[in-house]
Amino acid sequence: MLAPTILTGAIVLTGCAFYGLITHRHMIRLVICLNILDSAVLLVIVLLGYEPDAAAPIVRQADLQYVLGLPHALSLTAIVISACTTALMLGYAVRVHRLRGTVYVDRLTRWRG
Amino acid sequence: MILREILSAGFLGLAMFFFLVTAVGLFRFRSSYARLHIAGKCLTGGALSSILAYLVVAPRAAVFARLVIAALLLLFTNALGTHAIARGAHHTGVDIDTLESNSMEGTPFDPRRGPR
Amino acid sequence: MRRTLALLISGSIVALGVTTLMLTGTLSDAIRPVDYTLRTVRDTGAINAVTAILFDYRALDTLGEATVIFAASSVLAFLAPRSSASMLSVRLSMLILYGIAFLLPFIMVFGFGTIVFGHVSPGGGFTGGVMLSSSVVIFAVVYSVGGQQSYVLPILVKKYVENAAMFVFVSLGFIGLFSGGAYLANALTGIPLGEPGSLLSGGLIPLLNIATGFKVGMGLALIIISLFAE
Amino acid sequence: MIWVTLALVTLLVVIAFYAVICRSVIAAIVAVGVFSFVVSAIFVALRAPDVAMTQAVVGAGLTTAFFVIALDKTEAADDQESR
Repeated sequence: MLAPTILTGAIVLTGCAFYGLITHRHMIRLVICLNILDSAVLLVIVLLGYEPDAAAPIVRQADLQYVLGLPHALSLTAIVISACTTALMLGYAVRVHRLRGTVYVDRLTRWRG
Repeated sequence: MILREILSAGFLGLAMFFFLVTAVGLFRFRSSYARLHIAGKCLTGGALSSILAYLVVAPRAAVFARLVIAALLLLFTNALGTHAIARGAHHTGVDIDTLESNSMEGTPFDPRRGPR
Repeated sequence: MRRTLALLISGSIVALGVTTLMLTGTLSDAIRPVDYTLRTVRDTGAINAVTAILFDYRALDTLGEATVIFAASSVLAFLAPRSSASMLSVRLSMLILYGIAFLLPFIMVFGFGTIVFGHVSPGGGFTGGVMLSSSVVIFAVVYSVGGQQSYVLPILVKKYVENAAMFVFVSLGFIGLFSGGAYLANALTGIPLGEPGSLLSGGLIPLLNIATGFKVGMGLALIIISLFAE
Repeated sequence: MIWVTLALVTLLVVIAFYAVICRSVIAAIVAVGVFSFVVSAIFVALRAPDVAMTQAVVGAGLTTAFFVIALDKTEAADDQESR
Protein backbone atom coordinates (compact mmCIF):
# COMPACT_ATOMS: atom_id res chain seq x y z
CA MET A 1 0.00 0.00 0.00
CA LEU A 2 2.85 2.37 0.77
CA ALA A 3 4.89 1.64 -2.32
CA PRO A 4 2.17 2.45 -4.94
CA THR A 5 1.35 5.68 -3.11
CA ILE A 6 4.91 6.93 -3.18
CA LEU A 7 5.41 5.76 -6.77
CA THR A 8 2.30 7.64 -7.88
CA GLY A 9 3.50 10.69 -5.99
CA ALA A 10 6.88 10.49 -7.72
CA ILE A 11 5.21 10.22 -11.14
CA VAL A 12 3.04 13.26 -10.43
CA LEU A 13 6.12 15.17 -9.23
CA THR A 14 7.88 14.28 -12.48
CA GLY A 15 4.98 15.63 -14.53
CA CYS A 16 4.91 18.76 -12.38
CA ALA A 17 8.63 19.37 -12.86
CA PHE A 18 8.37 18.88 -16.62
CA TYR A 19 5.47 21.34 -16.80
CA GLY A 20 7.60 23.90 -14.99
CA LEU A 21 10.63 23.19 -17.16
CA ILE A 22 8.63 23.83 -20.32
CA THR A 23 6.64 26.86 -19.24
CA HIS A 24 9.11 28.89 -17.20
CA ARG A 25 11.74 31.16 -18.67
CA HIS A 26 13.41 32.41 -15.51
CA MET A 27 16.68 30.53 -14.93
CA ILE A 28 16.28 30.17 -11.17
CA ARG A 29 12.81 28.73 -11.70
CA LEU A 30 14.33 26.17 -14.06
CA VAL A 31 16.85 25.17 -11.37
CA ILE A 32 14.00 24.82 -8.88
CA CYS A 33 12.17 22.49 -11.27
CA LEU A 34 15.32 20.41 -11.70
CA ASN A 35 15.52 20.11 -7.90
CA ILE A 36 11.96 18.81 -7.76
CA LEU A 37 12.80 16.24 -10.46
CA ASP A 38 15.84 15.19 -8.42
CA SER A 39 13.75 14.63 -5.31
CA ALA A 40 11.27 12.49 -7.26
CA VAL A 41 14.10 10.25 -8.47
CA LEU A 42 15.50 10.00 -4.92
CA LEU A 43 12.11 8.88 -3.59
CA VAL A 44 12.01 6.02 -6.09
CA ILE A 45 15.61 5.00 -5.35
CA VAL A 46 15.07 4.90 -1.59
CA LEU A 47 11.81 3.01 -2.08
CA LEU A 48 13.75 0.22 -3.85
CA GLY A 49 15.23 -1.00 -0.58
CA TYR A 50 12.11 -0.65 1.52
CA GLU A 51 10.42 -3.62 3.11
CA PRO A 52 7.42 -3.51 5.44
CA ASP A 53 8.07 -4.21 9.13
CA ALA A 54 11.82 -3.87 8.79
CA ALA A 55 14.13 -1.69 10.86
CA ALA A 56 16.56 1.02 9.78
CA PRO A 57 19.94 -0.40 8.70
CA ILE A 58 21.74 0.21 11.99
CA VAL A 59 22.41 -3.14 13.59
CA ARG A 60 21.58 -3.11 17.29
CA GLN A 61 20.13 -6.63 17.54
CA ALA A 62 21.03 -9.66 15.50
CA ASP A 63 17.57 -11.14 14.99
CA LEU A 64 15.78 -8.33 13.22
CA GLN A 65 14.87 -7.75 9.60
CA TYR A 66 16.60 -4.70 8.13
CA VAL A 67 15.87 -2.63 5.04
CA LEU A 68 18.39 -2.60 2.22
CA GLY A 69 21.23 -0.16 2.77
CA LEU A 70 22.66 0.18 -0.72
CA PRO A 71 19.98 2.56 -2.14
CA HIS A 72 20.47 4.76 0.91
CA ALA A 73 24.19 5.03 0.23
CA LEU A 74 23.63 5.81 -3.44
CA SER A 75 21.01 8.47 -2.71
CA LEU A 76 23.22 10.00 -0.02
CA THR A 77 25.87 10.52 -2.67
CA ALA A 78 23.26 11.85 -5.09
CA ILE A 79 22.00 14.47 -2.64
CA VAL A 80 25.43 16.00 -2.08
CA ILE A 81 26.17 15.92 -5.82
CA SER A 82 22.83 17.63 -6.52
CA ALA A 83 23.73 20.40 -4.08
CA CYS A 84 27.01 20.91 -5.97
CA THR A 85 25.33 20.97 -9.38
CA THR A 86 22.70 23.39 -8.08
CA ALA A 87 25.42 25.74 -6.91
CA LEU A 88 27.17 25.41 -10.26
CA MET A 89 24.00 26.17 -12.23
CA LEU A 90 23.23 29.16 -10.04
CA GLY A 91 26.77 30.42 -10.46
CA TYR A 92 26.38 30.20 -14.23
CA ALA A 93 23.03 32.00 -13.98
CA VAL A 94 24.58 34.85 -12.02
CA ARG A 95 27.46 35.00 -14.49
CA VAL A 96 25.11 35.09 -17.48
CA HIS A 97 23.13 37.82 -15.80
CA ARG A 98 26.27 39.84 -15.31
CA LEU A 99 27.35 39.40 -18.94
CA ARG A 100 24.02 39.69 -20.75
CA GLY A 101 21.86 41.58 -18.30
CA THR A 102 18.99 39.15 -18.08
CA VAL A 103 18.05 35.84 -16.47
CA TYR A 104 15.24 35.03 -18.90
CA VAL A 105 16.12 32.31 -21.36
CA ASP A 106 14.03 33.58 -24.27
CA ARG A 107 15.68 36.98 -24.10
CA LEU A 108 19.07 35.30 -24.20
CA THR A 109 18.43 33.59 -27.51
CA ARG A 110 17.58 36.84 -29.28
CA TRP A 111 20.34 38.17 -31.47
CA ARG A 112 22.07 41.24 -30.18
CA GLY A 113 24.11 43.11 -32.67
CA MET B 1 3.28 4.03 32.77
CA ILE B 2 -0.32 4.82 31.96
CA LEU B 3 -0.04 8.24 33.59
CA ARG B 4 2.97 9.15 31.45
CA GLU B 5 1.19 8.15 28.27
CA ILE B 6 -1.87 10.18 29.20
CA LEU B 7 0.38 13.16 29.93
CA SER B 8 2.11 12.69 26.57
CA ALA B 9 -1.22 12.58 24.75
CA GLY B 10 -2.28 15.75 26.55
CA PHE B 11 0.87 17.55 25.45
CA LEU B 12 0.33 16.36 21.88
CA GLY B 13 -3.21 17.72 21.96
CA LEU B 14 -1.84 21.05 23.22
CA ALA B 15 0.69 21.08 20.37
CA MET B 16 -2.07 20.41 17.84
CA PHE B 17 -4.05 23.33 19.27
CA PHE B 18 -1.04 25.66 19.00
CA PHE B 19 -0.32 24.59 15.42
CA LEU B 20 -3.96 25.07 14.44
CA VAL B 21 -3.96 28.56 15.96
CA THR B 22 -0.74 29.32 14.06
CA ALA B 23 -2.20 28.16 10.74
CA VAL B 24 -5.42 30.10 11.21
CA GLY B 25 -3.52 33.19 12.28
CA LEU B 26 -1.16 33.05 9.34
CA PHE B 27 -4.11 33.07 6.98
CA ARG B 28 -6.31 35.52 8.85
CA PHE B 29 -3.83 38.23 9.73
CA ARG B 30 -3.03 40.61 6.93
CA SER B 31 -0.11 42.58 8.30
CA SER B 32 3.44 41.24 8.15
CA TYR B 33 4.21 42.00 11.77
CA ALA B 34 1.07 40.28 13.02
CA ARG B 35 2.03 37.21 11.00
CA LEU B 36 5.54 37.29 12.45
CA HIS B 37 4.06 37.64 15.90
CA ILE B 38 1.91 34.55 15.60
CA ALA B 39 4.75 32.62 13.98
CA GLY B 40 7.12 33.52 16.80
CA LYS B 41 4.80 32.82 19.71
CA CYS B 42 2.42 30.01 18.89
CA LEU B 43 4.84 28.02 16.75
CA THR B 44 7.36 28.01 19.60
CA GLY B 45 4.61 26.87 21.94
CA GLY B 46 3.58 24.07 19.61
CA ALA B 47 7.09 22.81 19.04
CA LEU B 48 7.89 22.94 22.75
CA SER B 49 4.70 21.05 23.55
CA SER B 50 5.51 18.33 21.05
CA ILE B 51 9.02 18.02 22.48
CA LEU B 52 7.55 17.81 26.00
CA ALA B 53 5.20 15.08 24.83
CA TYR B 54 8.18 12.95 23.91
CA LEU B 55 10.13 14.08 26.94
CA VAL B 56 7.74 12.44 29.41
CA VAL B 57 7.98 9.07 27.66
CA ALA B 58 11.72 9.21 26.88
CA PRO B 59 13.18 5.71 27.22
CA ARG B 60 16.76 6.57 28.18
CA ALA B 61 18.62 9.35 29.95
CA ALA B 62 20.60 10.19 26.78
CA VAL B 63 17.41 10.81 24.82
CA PHE B 64 16.12 12.95 27.68
CA ALA B 65 19.26 15.12 27.71
CA ARG B 66 19.20 15.59 23.95
CA LEU B 67 15.55 16.59 24.04
CA VAL B 68 16.23 19.14 26.77
CA ILE B 69 19.06 20.67 24.71
CA ALA B 70 16.85 20.69 21.61
CA ALA B 71 14.04 22.43 23.51
CA LEU B 72 16.39 25.11 24.87
CA LEU B 73 17.93 25.77 21.46
CA LEU B 74 14.49 25.91 19.85
CA LEU B 75 13.29 28.40 22.45
CA PHE B 76 16.36 30.49 21.68
CA THR B 77 16.54 30.33 17.88
CA ASN B 78 12.88 30.83 17.11
CA ALA B 79 12.79 34.16 18.92
CA LEU B 80 16.10 35.14 17.31
CA GLY B 81 14.89 34.34 13.79
CA THR B 82 11.63 36.20 14.30
CA HIS B 83 13.55 39.20 15.55
CA ALA B 84 15.87 39.11 12.55
CA ILE B 85 13.03 38.87 10.04
CA ALA B 86 11.08 41.66 11.71
CA ARG B 87 14.14 43.89 11.80
CA GLY B 88 14.85 43.21 8.12
CA ALA B 89 11.24 43.99 7.24
CA HIS B 90 11.47 47.23 9.18
CA HIS B 91 14.68 48.22 7.40
CA THR B 92 13.31 47.48 3.94
CA GLY B 93 10.38 49.75 4.61
CA VAL B 94 7.45 47.49 5.47
CA ASP B 95 5.01 49.58 7.46
CA ILE B 96 2.97 48.37 10.41
CA ASP B 97 -0.29 48.92 8.50
CA THR B 98 0.83 47.63 5.13
CA LEU B 99 -1.61 44.86 4.27
CA GLU B 100 -0.53 41.96 2.14
CA SER B 101 -2.61 40.20 -0.45
CA ASN B 102 -3.82 36.78 0.53
CA SER B 103 -4.18 35.30 -2.90
CA MET B 104 -2.51 32.12 -4.11
CA GLU B 105 -0.70 33.88 -6.91
CA GLY B 106 1.47 36.20 -4.87
CA THR B 107 2.64 39.57 -6.03
CA PRO B 108 5.59 39.73 -8.39
CA PHE B 109 8.56 41.41 -6.85
CA ASP B 110 9.26 44.85 -8.27
CA PRO B 111 12.41 46.44 -6.85
CA ARG B 112 11.66 49.86 -8.29
CA ARG B 113 8.25 50.20 -6.73
CA GLY B 114 9.09 48.83 -3.31
CA PRO B 115 6.68 48.07 -0.54
CA ARG B 116 6.21 51.65 0.56
CA MET C 1 0.27 27.73 -26.79
CA ARG C 2 3.29 26.86 -24.74
CA ARG C 3 1.16 26.10 -21.71
CA THR C 4 -1.03 23.74 -23.70
CA LEU C 5 2.02 21.93 -25.00
CA ALA C 6 3.42 21.67 -21.48
CA LEU C 7 0.15 20.35 -20.10
CA LEU C 8 0.04 17.81 -22.91
CA ILE C 9 3.59 16.59 -22.33
CA SER C 10 3.43 16.40 -18.55
CA GLY C 11 -0.02 14.83 -18.66
CA SER C 12 1.22 12.18 -21.03
CA ILE C 13 4.18 11.52 -18.72
CA VAL C 14 1.84 11.04 -15.76
CA ALA C 15 -0.55 8.86 -17.78
CA LEU C 16 2.28 6.71 -19.09
CA GLY C 17 3.79 6.31 -15.63
CA VAL C 18 0.53 5.40 -13.95
CA THR C 19 -0.32 2.94 -16.73
CA THR C 20 3.07 1.28 -16.40
CA LEU C 21 2.64 1.15 -12.64
CA MET C 22 -0.76 -0.50 -12.93
CA LEU C 23 0.43 -2.98 -15.53
CA THR C 24 3.64 -4.10 -13.84
CA GLY C 25 2.73 -3.85 -10.19
CA THR C 26 4.95 -2.23 -7.63
CA LEU C 27 8.68 -2.27 -7.63
CA SER C 28 8.85 -3.97 -4.25
CA ASP C 29 7.15 -7.03 -5.64
CA ALA C 30 9.73 -7.36 -8.35
CA ILE C 31 12.83 -6.91 -6.21
CA ARG C 32 13.27 -8.87 -3.01
CA PRO C 33 15.84 -7.35 -0.67
CA VAL C 34 18.51 -9.77 0.40
CA ASP C 35 19.40 -9.43 4.04
CA TYR C 36 23.09 -8.69 3.97
CA THR C 37 23.08 -6.10 6.73
CA LEU C 38 24.28 -8.59 9.33
CA ARG C 39 27.06 -9.66 6.99
CA THR C 40 28.09 -6.00 6.77
CA VAL C 41 28.82 -5.95 10.50
CA ARG C 42 30.94 -9.11 10.23
CA ASP C 43 32.89 -7.74 7.27
CA THR C 44 33.60 -4.18 8.35
CA GLY C 45 32.87 -3.84 12.05
CA ALA C 46 30.67 -0.78 11.60
CA ILE C 47 27.07 -1.21 12.72
CA ASN C 48 25.73 1.50 10.40
CA ALA C 49 25.32 -0.36 7.13
CA VAL C 50 25.07 2.82 5.03
CA THR C 51 28.41 4.12 6.27
CA ALA C 52 29.94 0.68 5.78
CA ILE C 53 28.79 0.62 2.16
CA LEU C 54 29.93 4.19 1.53
CA PHE C 55 33.40 3.85 3.03
CA ASP C 56 34.28 0.20 2.60
CA TYR C 57 32.54 -1.57 -0.25
CA ARG C 58 32.05 1.51 -2.41
CA ALA C 59 34.87 3.71 -1.14
CA LEU C 60 36.16 4.34 -4.64
CA ASP C 61 32.79 5.91 -5.56
CA THR C 62 33.13 8.16 -2.53
CA LEU C 63 36.53 9.24 -3.79
CA GLY C 64 34.97 10.10 -7.16
CA GLU C 65 32.22 12.02 -5.42
CA ALA C 66 34.79 14.04 -3.49
CA THR C 67 36.44 14.78 -6.82
CA VAL C 68 33.12 16.12 -8.15
CA ILE C 69 32.86 18.51 -5.19
CA PHE C 70 36.45 19.58 -5.81
CA ALA C 71 35.68 20.24 -9.49
CA ALA C 72 32.55 22.23 -8.68
CA SER C 73 34.34 24.41 -6.15
CA SER C 74 37.21 24.97 -8.60
CA VAL C 75 34.87 26.02 -11.41
CA LEU C 76 32.95 28.36 -9.13
CA ALA C 77 36.12 29.91 -7.79
CA PHE C 78 37.21 30.39 -11.40
CA LEU C 79 33.92 32.06 -12.30
CA ALA C 80 33.91 34.48 -9.41
CA PRO C 81 36.05 37.59 -9.63
CA ARG C 82 37.88 38.53 -6.48
CA SER C 83 35.67 41.41 -5.55
CA SER C 84 34.71 42.23 -2.02
CA ALA C 85 30.97 42.14 -2.42
CA SER C 86 28.84 41.83 0.64
CA MET C 87 25.43 40.32 1.06
CA LEU C 88 23.84 42.73 3.46
CA SER C 89 23.55 46.47 3.43
CA VAL C 90 21.91 46.70 6.84
CA ARG C 91 23.84 46.36 10.08
CA LEU C 92 22.49 43.54 12.18
CA SER C 93 21.47 44.23 15.74
CA MET C 94 23.56 43.36 18.76
CA LEU C 95 21.02 40.69 19.75
CA ILE C 96 21.63 38.75 16.55
CA LEU C 97 25.40 39.13 16.64
CA TYR C 98 25.77 37.84 20.20
CA GLY C 99 22.98 35.28 19.84
CA ILE C 100 24.64 33.72 16.81
CA ALA C 101 27.98 33.80 18.62
CA PHE C 102 26.36 31.82 21.41
CA LEU C 103 24.73 29.42 18.96
CA LEU C 104 27.58 28.63 16.58
CA PRO C 105 29.56 26.30 18.90
CA PHE C 106 26.51 24.09 19.27
CA ILE C 107 26.21 23.77 15.49
CA MET C 108 29.90 22.98 15.10
CA VAL C 109 29.90 20.42 17.92
CA PHE C 110 26.87 18.76 16.36
CA GLY C 111 28.61 18.64 12.99
CA PHE C 112 31.82 17.16 14.42
CA GLY C 113 29.84 14.66 16.47
CA THR C 114 27.92 13.57 13.40
CA ILE C 115 31.22 13.00 11.60
CA VAL C 116 33.00 11.15 14.41
CA PHE C 117 30.06 8.95 15.41
CA GLY C 118 29.19 8.25 11.78
CA HIS C 119 29.72 4.48 11.97
CA VAL C 120 27.69 3.83 15.11
CA SER C 121 24.70 6.12 14.56
CA PRO C 122 22.95 7.85 11.65
CA GLY C 123 25.19 10.37 9.98
CA GLY C 124 28.65 10.28 8.52
CA GLY C 125 31.15 12.34 6.67
CA PHE C 126 28.76 13.87 4.16
CA THR C 127 26.09 14.97 6.62
CA GLY C 128 28.54 16.33 9.17
CA GLY C 129 30.52 18.11 6.48
CA VAL C 130 27.39 19.85 5.22
CA MET C 131 26.62 20.91 8.81
CA LEU C 132 30.11 22.40 9.15
CA SER C 133 29.68 24.29 5.91
CA SER C 134 26.29 25.60 7.04
CA SER C 135 28.07 27.17 10.00
CA VAL C 136 30.25 28.90 7.39
CA VAL C 137 27.05 30.20 5.75
CA ILE C 138 26.02 31.72 9.05
CA PHE C 139 29.43 33.32 9.43
CA ALA C 140 29.29 34.76 5.93
CA VAL C 141 25.77 36.11 6.34
CA VAL C 142 26.05 37.52 9.84
CA TYR C 143 29.64 38.65 10.23
CA SER C 144 30.50 39.86 6.72
CA VAL C 145 28.93 43.29 6.99
CA GLY C 146 31.98 45.32 6.13
CA GLY C 147 32.89 43.35 3.05
CA GLN C 148 35.12 40.98 4.99
CA GLN C 149 34.16 37.69 3.50
CA SER C 150 35.55 35.03 5.77
CA TYR C 151 35.76 36.02 9.37
CA VAL C 152 37.18 32.87 10.89
CA LEU C 153 39.25 31.20 8.19
CA PRO C 154 40.86 32.83 5.19
CA ILE C 155 40.07 31.31 1.83
CA LEU C 156 43.59 30.01 1.40
CA VAL C 157 43.40 28.05 4.67
CA LYS C 158 40.14 26.50 3.51
CA LYS C 159 41.81 25.42 0.28
CA TYR C 160 44.76 23.92 2.17
CA VAL C 161 42.47 22.03 4.55
CA GLU C 162 40.46 20.68 1.60
CA ASN C 163 43.56 19.53 -0.22
CA ALA C 164 45.03 18.00 2.93
CA ALA C 165 41.82 16.04 3.55
CA MET C 166 41.87 14.78 -0.04
CA PHE C 167 45.53 13.75 0.37
CA VAL C 168 44.75 11.90 3.61
CA PHE C 169 41.88 10.05 1.92
CA VAL C 170 44.02 8.97 -1.02
CA SER C 171 46.98 7.93 1.13
CA LEU C 172 44.73 5.95 3.48
CA GLY C 173 43.73 4.01 0.39
CA PHE C 174 47.37 3.16 -0.31
CA ILE C 175 47.62 1.34 3.04
CA GLY C 176 45.45 -1.40 1.59
CA LEU C 177 47.53 -1.52 -1.56
CA PHE C 178 50.85 -1.83 0.27
CA SER C 179 49.68 -4.59 2.59
CA GLY C 180 48.68 -6.86 -0.23
CA GLY C 181 44.99 -6.07 -0.66
CA ALA C 182 43.05 -3.88 -3.03
CA TYR C 183 43.00 -0.09 -3.07
CA LEU C 184 41.01 1.27 -0.09
CA ALA C 185 40.64 -2.21 1.39
CA ASN C 186 39.69 -2.33 5.02
CA ALA C 187 39.53 -5.68 6.76
CA LEU C 188 41.73 -7.55 4.30
CA THR C 189 44.78 -5.54 5.31
CA GLY C 190 44.83 -6.88 8.85
CA ILE C 191 43.66 -3.73 10.59
CA PRO C 192 41.91 -4.63 13.85
CA LEU C 193 38.19 -4.08 13.42
CA GLY C 194 37.38 -3.63 17.07
CA GLU C 195 34.16 -4.48 18.80
CA PRO C 196 31.09 -3.49 16.73
CA GLY C 197 29.15 -0.69 18.34
CA SER C 198 32.04 1.01 20.12
CA LEU C 199 33.65 4.21 18.94
CA LEU C 200 36.98 2.61 17.99
CA SER C 201 35.62 0.09 15.54
CA GLY C 202 35.39 -0.36 11.84
CA GLY C 203 39.11 -0.24 11.00
CA LEU C 204 39.75 2.55 8.53
CA ILE C 205 36.14 3.76 8.40
CA PRO C 206 36.33 6.49 11.10
CA LEU C 207 39.49 7.95 9.57
CA LEU C 208 37.93 8.02 6.11
CA ASN C 209 34.82 9.57 7.68
CA ILE C 210 36.84 12.40 9.21
CA ALA C 211 38.75 13.03 5.97
CA THR C 212 35.53 13.09 3.94
CA GLY C 213 33.88 15.38 6.47
CA PHE C 214 36.62 17.98 6.24
CA LYS C 215 36.72 17.61 2.46
CA VAL C 216 32.98 18.10 1.96
CA GLY C 217 32.71 20.84 4.55
CA MET C 218 35.55 22.94 3.21
CA GLY C 219 34.54 22.30 -0.42
CA LEU C 220 30.97 23.47 0.13
CA ALA C 221 32.26 26.41 2.18
CA LEU C 222 34.44 27.43 -0.77
CA ILE C 223 31.42 27.13 -3.09
CA ILE C 224 29.38 29.38 -0.80
CA ILE C 225 32.16 31.95 -0.50
CA SER C 226 32.51 31.96 -4.29
CA LEU C 227 28.78 32.51 -4.74
CA PHE C 228 28.94 35.37 -2.27
CA ALA C 229 31.87 36.97 -4.03
CA GLU C 230 30.33 36.55 -7.47
CA MET D 1 1.59 4.94 9.91
CA ILE D 2 0.35 4.38 6.38
CA TRP D 3 -2.10 7.26 6.65
CA VAL D 4 0.64 9.61 7.83
CA THR D 5 2.72 8.73 4.79
CA LEU D 6 -0.26 9.17 2.48
CA ALA D 7 -0.95 12.62 3.91
CA LEU D 8 2.74 13.51 3.53
CA VAL D 9 2.74 12.47 -0.14
CA THR D 10 -0.39 14.54 -0.76
CA LEU D 11 1.23 17.54 0.93
CA LEU D 12 4.36 16.98 -1.17
CA VAL D 13 2.40 17.08 -4.43
CA VAL D 14 0.52 20.21 -3.34
CA ILE D 15 3.74 22.02 -2.40
CA ALA D 16 5.36 21.03 -5.71
CA PHE D 17 2.34 22.38 -7.61
CA TYR D 18 2.59 25.63 -5.70
CA ALA D 19 6.34 25.91 -6.35
CA VAL D 20 5.78 25.46 -10.08
CA ILE D 21 2.65 27.58 -10.45
CA CYS D 22 3.22 30.58 -8.16
CA ARG D 23 4.16 33.92 -9.68
CA SER D 24 6.94 35.21 -7.48
CA VAL D 25 10.38 33.58 -7.38
CA ILE D 26 11.02 33.98 -3.66
CA ALA D 27 7.77 32.12 -2.88
CA ALA D 28 8.95 29.28 -5.09
CA ILE D 29 12.28 29.18 -3.24
CA VAL D 30 10.60 28.98 0.16
CA ALA D 31 8.24 26.31 -1.20
CA VAL D 32 11.23 24.23 -2.31
CA GLY D 33 12.67 24.49 1.20
CA VAL D 34 9.42 23.20 2.71
CA PHE D 35 9.36 20.52 -0.01
CA SER D 36 12.75 19.24 1.14
CA PHE D 37 11.53 18.96 4.71
CA VAL D 38 8.50 16.94 3.64
CA VAL D 39 10.72 14.68 1.51
CA SER D 40 12.97 14.10 4.52
CA ALA D 41 9.92 13.19 6.63
CA ILE D 42 8.97 10.60 3.99
CA PHE D 43 12.53 9.25 4.16
CA VAL D 44 12.09 8.77 7.90
CA ALA D 45 8.89 6.85 7.19
CA LEU D 46 10.85 4.69 4.73
CA ARG D 47 13.44 3.88 7.49
CA ALA D 48 16.30 5.82 5.97
CA PRO D 49 17.54 8.10 8.77
CA ASP D 50 20.89 8.91 7.10
CA VAL D 51 19.23 10.09 3.91
CA ALA D 52 16.66 12.03 5.90
CA MET D 53 19.33 13.91 7.85
CA THR D 54 21.29 14.75 4.73
CA GLN D 55 18.21 15.82 2.82
CA ALA D 56 17.10 18.09 5.66
CA VAL D 57 20.50 19.75 5.99
CA VAL D 58 21.25 20.06 2.28
CA GLY D 59 17.81 20.71 0.84
CA ALA D 60 16.33 22.95 3.45
CA GLY D 61 19.46 24.68 4.66
CA LEU D 62 22.16 24.88 2.04
CA THR D 63 20.23 24.87 -1.23
CA THR D 64 17.83 27.53 0.04
CA ALA D 65 20.81 29.69 0.93
CA PHE D 66 22.21 29.16 -2.59
CA PHE D 67 18.91 30.18 -4.18
CA VAL D 68 18.51 33.26 -2.02
CA ILE D 69 22.07 34.39 -2.75
CA ALA D 70 21.60 33.90 -6.50
CA LEU D 71 18.26 35.72 -6.49
CA ASP D 72 19.79 38.60 -4.56
CA LYS D 73 22.66 38.88 -7.05
CA THR D 74 20.44 38.79 -10.15
CA GLU D 75 17.81 41.18 -8.86
CA ALA D 76 20.28 43.73 -7.59
CA ALA D 77 21.69 44.09 -11.09
CA ASP D 78 18.17 44.16 -12.57
CA ASP D 79 17.58 47.34 -10.63
CA GLN D 80 20.56 49.02 -12.28
CA GLU D 81 19.36 48.06 -15.71
CA SER D 82 16.00 49.83 -15.12
CA ARG D 83 14.35 48.86 -18.34
